[in-house]
Amino acid sequence: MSKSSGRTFFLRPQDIIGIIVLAFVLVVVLPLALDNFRLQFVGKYLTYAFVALGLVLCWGYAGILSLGQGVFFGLGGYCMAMFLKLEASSVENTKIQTTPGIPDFMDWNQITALPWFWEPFHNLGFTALAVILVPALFAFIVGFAMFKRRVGGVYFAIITQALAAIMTILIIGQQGYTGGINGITDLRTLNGWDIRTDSAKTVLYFVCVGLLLACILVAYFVKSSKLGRILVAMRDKEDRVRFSGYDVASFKVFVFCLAASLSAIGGAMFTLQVGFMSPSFVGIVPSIEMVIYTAVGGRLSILGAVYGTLLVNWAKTSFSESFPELWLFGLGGLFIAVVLAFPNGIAGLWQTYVAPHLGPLFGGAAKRTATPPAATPPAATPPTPTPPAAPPSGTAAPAAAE
Amino acid sequence: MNTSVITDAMNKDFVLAVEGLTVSFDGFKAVNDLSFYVDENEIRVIIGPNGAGKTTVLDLICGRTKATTGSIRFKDRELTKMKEHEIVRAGVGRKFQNPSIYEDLTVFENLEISYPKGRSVPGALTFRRDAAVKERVQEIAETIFLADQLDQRAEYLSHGQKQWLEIGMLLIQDPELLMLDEPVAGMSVSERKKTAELLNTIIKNRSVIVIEHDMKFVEDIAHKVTVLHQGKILSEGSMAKVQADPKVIEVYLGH
Amino acid sequence: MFAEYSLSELSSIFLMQGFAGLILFSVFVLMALGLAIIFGQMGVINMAHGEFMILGAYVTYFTSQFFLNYIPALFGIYFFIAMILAFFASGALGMAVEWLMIRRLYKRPLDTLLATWGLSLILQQVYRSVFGPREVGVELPGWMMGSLPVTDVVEVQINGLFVMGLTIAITVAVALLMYKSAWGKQVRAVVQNRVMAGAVGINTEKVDRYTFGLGCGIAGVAGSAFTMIGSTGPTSGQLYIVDTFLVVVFGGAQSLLGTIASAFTISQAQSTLEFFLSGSMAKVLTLLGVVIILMLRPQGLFVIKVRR
Amino acid sequence: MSSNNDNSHKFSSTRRKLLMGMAALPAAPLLASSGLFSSPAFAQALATSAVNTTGLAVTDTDVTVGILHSVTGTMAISETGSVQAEKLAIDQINKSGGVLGRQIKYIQEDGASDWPTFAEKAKKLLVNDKVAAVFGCWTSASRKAVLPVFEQYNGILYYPTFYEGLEQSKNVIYTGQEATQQILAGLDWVNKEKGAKSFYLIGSDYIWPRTSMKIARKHIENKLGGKVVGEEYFPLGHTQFNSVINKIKLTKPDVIYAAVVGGSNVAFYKQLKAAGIDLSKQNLLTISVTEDEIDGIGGENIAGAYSSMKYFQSLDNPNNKEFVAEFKKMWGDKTVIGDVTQAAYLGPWLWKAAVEKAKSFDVDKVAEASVDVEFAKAPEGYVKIHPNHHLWSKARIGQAQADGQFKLVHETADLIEPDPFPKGYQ
Repeated sequence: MSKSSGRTFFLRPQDIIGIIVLAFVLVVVLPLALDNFRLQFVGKYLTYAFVALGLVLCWGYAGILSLGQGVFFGLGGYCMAMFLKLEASSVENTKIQTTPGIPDFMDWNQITALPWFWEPFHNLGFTALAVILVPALFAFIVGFAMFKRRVGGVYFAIITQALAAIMTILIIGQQGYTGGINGITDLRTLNGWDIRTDSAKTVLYFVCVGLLLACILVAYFVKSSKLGRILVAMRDKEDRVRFSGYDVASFKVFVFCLAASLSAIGGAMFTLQVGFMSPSFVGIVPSIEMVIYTAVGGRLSILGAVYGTLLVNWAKTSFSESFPELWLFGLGGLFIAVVLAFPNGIAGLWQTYVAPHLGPLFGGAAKRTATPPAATPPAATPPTPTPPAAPPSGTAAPAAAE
Repeated sequence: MNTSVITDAMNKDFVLAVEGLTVSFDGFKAVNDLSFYVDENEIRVIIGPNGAGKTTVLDLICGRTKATTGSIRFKDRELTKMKEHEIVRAGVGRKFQNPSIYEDLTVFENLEISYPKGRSVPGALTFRRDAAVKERVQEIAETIFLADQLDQRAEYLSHGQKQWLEIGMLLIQDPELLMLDEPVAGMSVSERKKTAELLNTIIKNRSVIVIEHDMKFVEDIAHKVTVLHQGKILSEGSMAKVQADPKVIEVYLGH
Repeated sequence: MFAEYSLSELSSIFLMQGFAGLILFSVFVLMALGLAIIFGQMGVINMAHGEFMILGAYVTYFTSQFFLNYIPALFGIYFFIAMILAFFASGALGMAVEWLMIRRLYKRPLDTLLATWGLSLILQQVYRSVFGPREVGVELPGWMMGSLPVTDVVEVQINGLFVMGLTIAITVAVALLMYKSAWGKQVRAVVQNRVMAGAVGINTEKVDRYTFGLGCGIAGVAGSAFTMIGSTGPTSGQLYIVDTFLVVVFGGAQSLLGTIASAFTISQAQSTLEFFLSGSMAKVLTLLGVVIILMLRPQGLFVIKVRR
Repeated sequence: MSSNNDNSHKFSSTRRKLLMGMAALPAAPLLASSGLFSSPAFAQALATSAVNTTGLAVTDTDVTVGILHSVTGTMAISETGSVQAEKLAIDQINKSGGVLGRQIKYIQEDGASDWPTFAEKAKKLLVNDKVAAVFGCWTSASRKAVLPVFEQYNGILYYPTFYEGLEQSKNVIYTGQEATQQILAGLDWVNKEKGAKSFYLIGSDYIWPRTSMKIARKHIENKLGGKVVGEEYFPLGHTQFNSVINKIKLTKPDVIYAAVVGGSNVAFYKQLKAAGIDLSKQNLLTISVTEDEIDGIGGENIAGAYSSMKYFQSLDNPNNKEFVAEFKKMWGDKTVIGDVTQAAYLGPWLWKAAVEKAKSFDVDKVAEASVDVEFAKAPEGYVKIHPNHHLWSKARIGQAQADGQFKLVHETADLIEPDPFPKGYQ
């Protein structure tokens, strides 16, 4: 009874250590070790980590694989871009246009008045809310329609993929309202603060880290709440959960919306740090790539998602600087390797090979070894054949990397 | 059974009233115009050859399968119109034929999830593992002989223990109607004995529907037995009466 | 929009438009057939389906080059040989992929999706490194280009007829194979109960490998046929993937008939919408329609057994 | 930024891909005969501290530039030619003595057909590698993505593609045509020569075709008194054109005016041909097909169509003959050269001219000196940079031949002034 009775706070000791280590790496180590230029890259990568975080909850815990997370990343990014674009399109900045005061791409498309749905984005508060709520609302509509009718697994993946395709075509096709394939570019200031300077980018990096840590805490809270256990239970035996009196669909809708909002926050931070937003994030390819960040980090590990994102992107950048032709081989190989050989990603490797040696150092790890021997899965066994790929270590797995 | 004999007034005395229930899959009537009634605190055993529609009846009651026609009334509430989780919340518990537990979670967590609180999304987020929860889990764990295994991941339990765990998950909900689908199937002799003992303690103060093949076991627990054959009731009554029924003998023993 | 045209013009146009819809239908069936076998029968989500098609297209290109350079006299018939080669090339690659990768993933359908996506990236880069980043132009025998004039306005595309004929031939062949041959029975047995199938002496591993190979081989033939109407380049396979999956899923995945019906519905919708609306909006509306129908009526369309 | 001038030394020893052109070979005949820019003697006199006051990667012996194109992803199809042309130009410049006596080294980065990657790589080239100039980008979207980077870190970009206009930056030299340069002369020609009055506009659905069609429509309706009988856009990558072909048959336009790109292009022409539309009878004028595209479409499928460009590989002038020969020598006999490839080739040469005019590598000075810089040896003929940083150039109409080449059928008498913000066309 020792463990089950000792949980009053939602973070276990090893979680706290993991978060502190991550915070230390992001706040102290990386800013000191990297020059400003590389640090800005890290800031950009971290925005993808928000998506990966959402996928851990949605895919890893609840077993819902969405191939349309780019849509939410994009929606969040576009909301932020609309605000910034309006600020950049003041009447004096745009006086050479036929209609001054509206974004340049609208003017090129013979639009003479700001469309109604752009109007509220003059307001930063509304924009911040929209970043979180618009994607969540969209996810709610999609999720509600599909989960209520028990569409799941492969079908959900394919339909979300189709949604990503539709969204891309729409954004590109409605260029008068969206900036088309070029996206919304040339963003300059946030409430008068120039976001293009190096000092601003540094500040934004730390804001991004702060938000990410906050979102990690939210993810931990959800994961360690009863809801987190219900998600795992649902992935395993959906019917049993239903016949324990739970409305399974509403839990799925919740976690899908949460993942959407997390992605959208990432998208908004991306727009702020990189200075533009374009439909190339919304499509199928980026959406699937974001899944691989999660898979590499460990689909069940919240902190693993962050490390996985950083690792893949770092590899992508350095690989493509040296051997651009080989990068696709690397990325493709990564997909296959992570599925065939390391279904639990970095977190799984950590747990199998590193954590056992750290046992005495961590209170939590030591406690785990105190569980009956039968509870410790044999090291490095292939995953049990329970779809969708429930790993042998299950909920215990994330503990290690964290 | 002739449904017209039963009046609405009489319904109130029954915990469960199934009337004129029919379900067809692509024209095949798995359950055909079925009617039966379960009293308060009654233990009803449904027997019948394979394919008689036993499991389908349970599926219909708990909402897993939707009836084509007919009604299922539980304490005067129409179940055919309700969703699965609403039926559970109304007080109907169901154990599946194969042990259906959460292998990735510990025994404690398995029972905790079944604890009938925090069943909505916000409820689950704010659910706290307070003393009452722990006490109740401990109590149930002792009943199902798993008090020592609370921190064990469920996938490492034996088959019999998994069956007990699932029964425990139902008990913690304290349902008024408990439906068990072959609770002793695949068990060793000693496990079977222990299970019979378990069932005898848990069937108090609730109605129970059990599907079982093991006649010895049925004889031990049944108040009343319903024999299903080809989706219809072949015979109903006490074990002795059913065993004497020539129709039953014919179905079971052949011509 | 039709006020200014004469009745005969209009009827001709509608005739041709119907024909265009039929071509699109054939194209969809060809695209989806291989995937329907792999996805419907095996539960594997093959995201590299487009790359298997493009392999067929490259095989066709090299066959045409070979005939042009060495036996120009027989250039007129090279296409048939190319299609057979394409079938075997893509099929062999498919069997190799099944052996190396897919067979370890049958119990994890979502993971096949990720692994085959990785495979598609690798194949794209292989094509780019080996065949060059530019598109290649596949030269067709003269008789396959152009059209047969029926009336002054109505003309029937020869390659359209060819694609239709090919589609019918392959569909019939697949149907016979799956529903009439002993091998087809084995495949269906494995799909329904692989343990039992194994117990009665069916070599399930071999059945899996050949089924996957067959699906990929058909993709190769489709790719070969599409050199008549589309582009051949390292990334051309990506152009087809979303449409293909939607056709298969919309059809209910398991039955061949479902795939054909769904291809018919989607192609007719798209072709009609394209005629009345602009191309982009037609595409959006078609996709959206399919998605909404899938959301509203999954139970009717999702009669499928994924292998468990 | 934490990086400083030392970077230029640090990276040059570590860069894996840094390639140096062959320096000591005799100058190419093209340059020996020109004598225009090859004046190494005076360059030697200029100290590095004098020609490089902003910490660019310039040493006493060499100068580093960046090449930023997609070598992977869907755009690699189109951008390969540009990379080849830029490398050829750099090679030739090095053989002729370099720029201000310095050999050009290049760092090539892959934009991977992904706009954010372009921005990331542009930043790396400017901030990390301190390159003196960047030759790169192909699509408008990639240019839009890198533009803020170039403006912020004050780099200079030579952009080769014909594009929609509506842009002008101190930090970009546009060596391709803006929309009016490409479109108007072509429409005038087809109106005059073929008596075309009705046009069917069809394009891929993104900003360049839409802006181009907008300009075309205004010109057709307001200047030529013609009429547009249909206007259609298809998603990028669309492969089914039978319905629109039927519409074309129904409306019987004098001219099909096409701006379809990428994989769609191939499908469009193959299906046109299959539908029995004979391009020797039906006029088709395109602004999106160069020799590169014909490679994928197949010459026999597009023979007869007209293309409105500023350069064709078949141009009959001495500059071009030398250029084509050199290009094929470097990249193989089978390579074809399209309009954009030629425009990309101009980039390094125009940069060299501007640097030598400014006697400095400083971006501000180069940008300023670029105005009115001319390049008489351009394969397309004489070109000159306009104060708006676009090129004065001619417009030409070529007719596609079955062998994949174009036959020149018309060229404007004078250079056309670039006008990225055309009045009356917005």
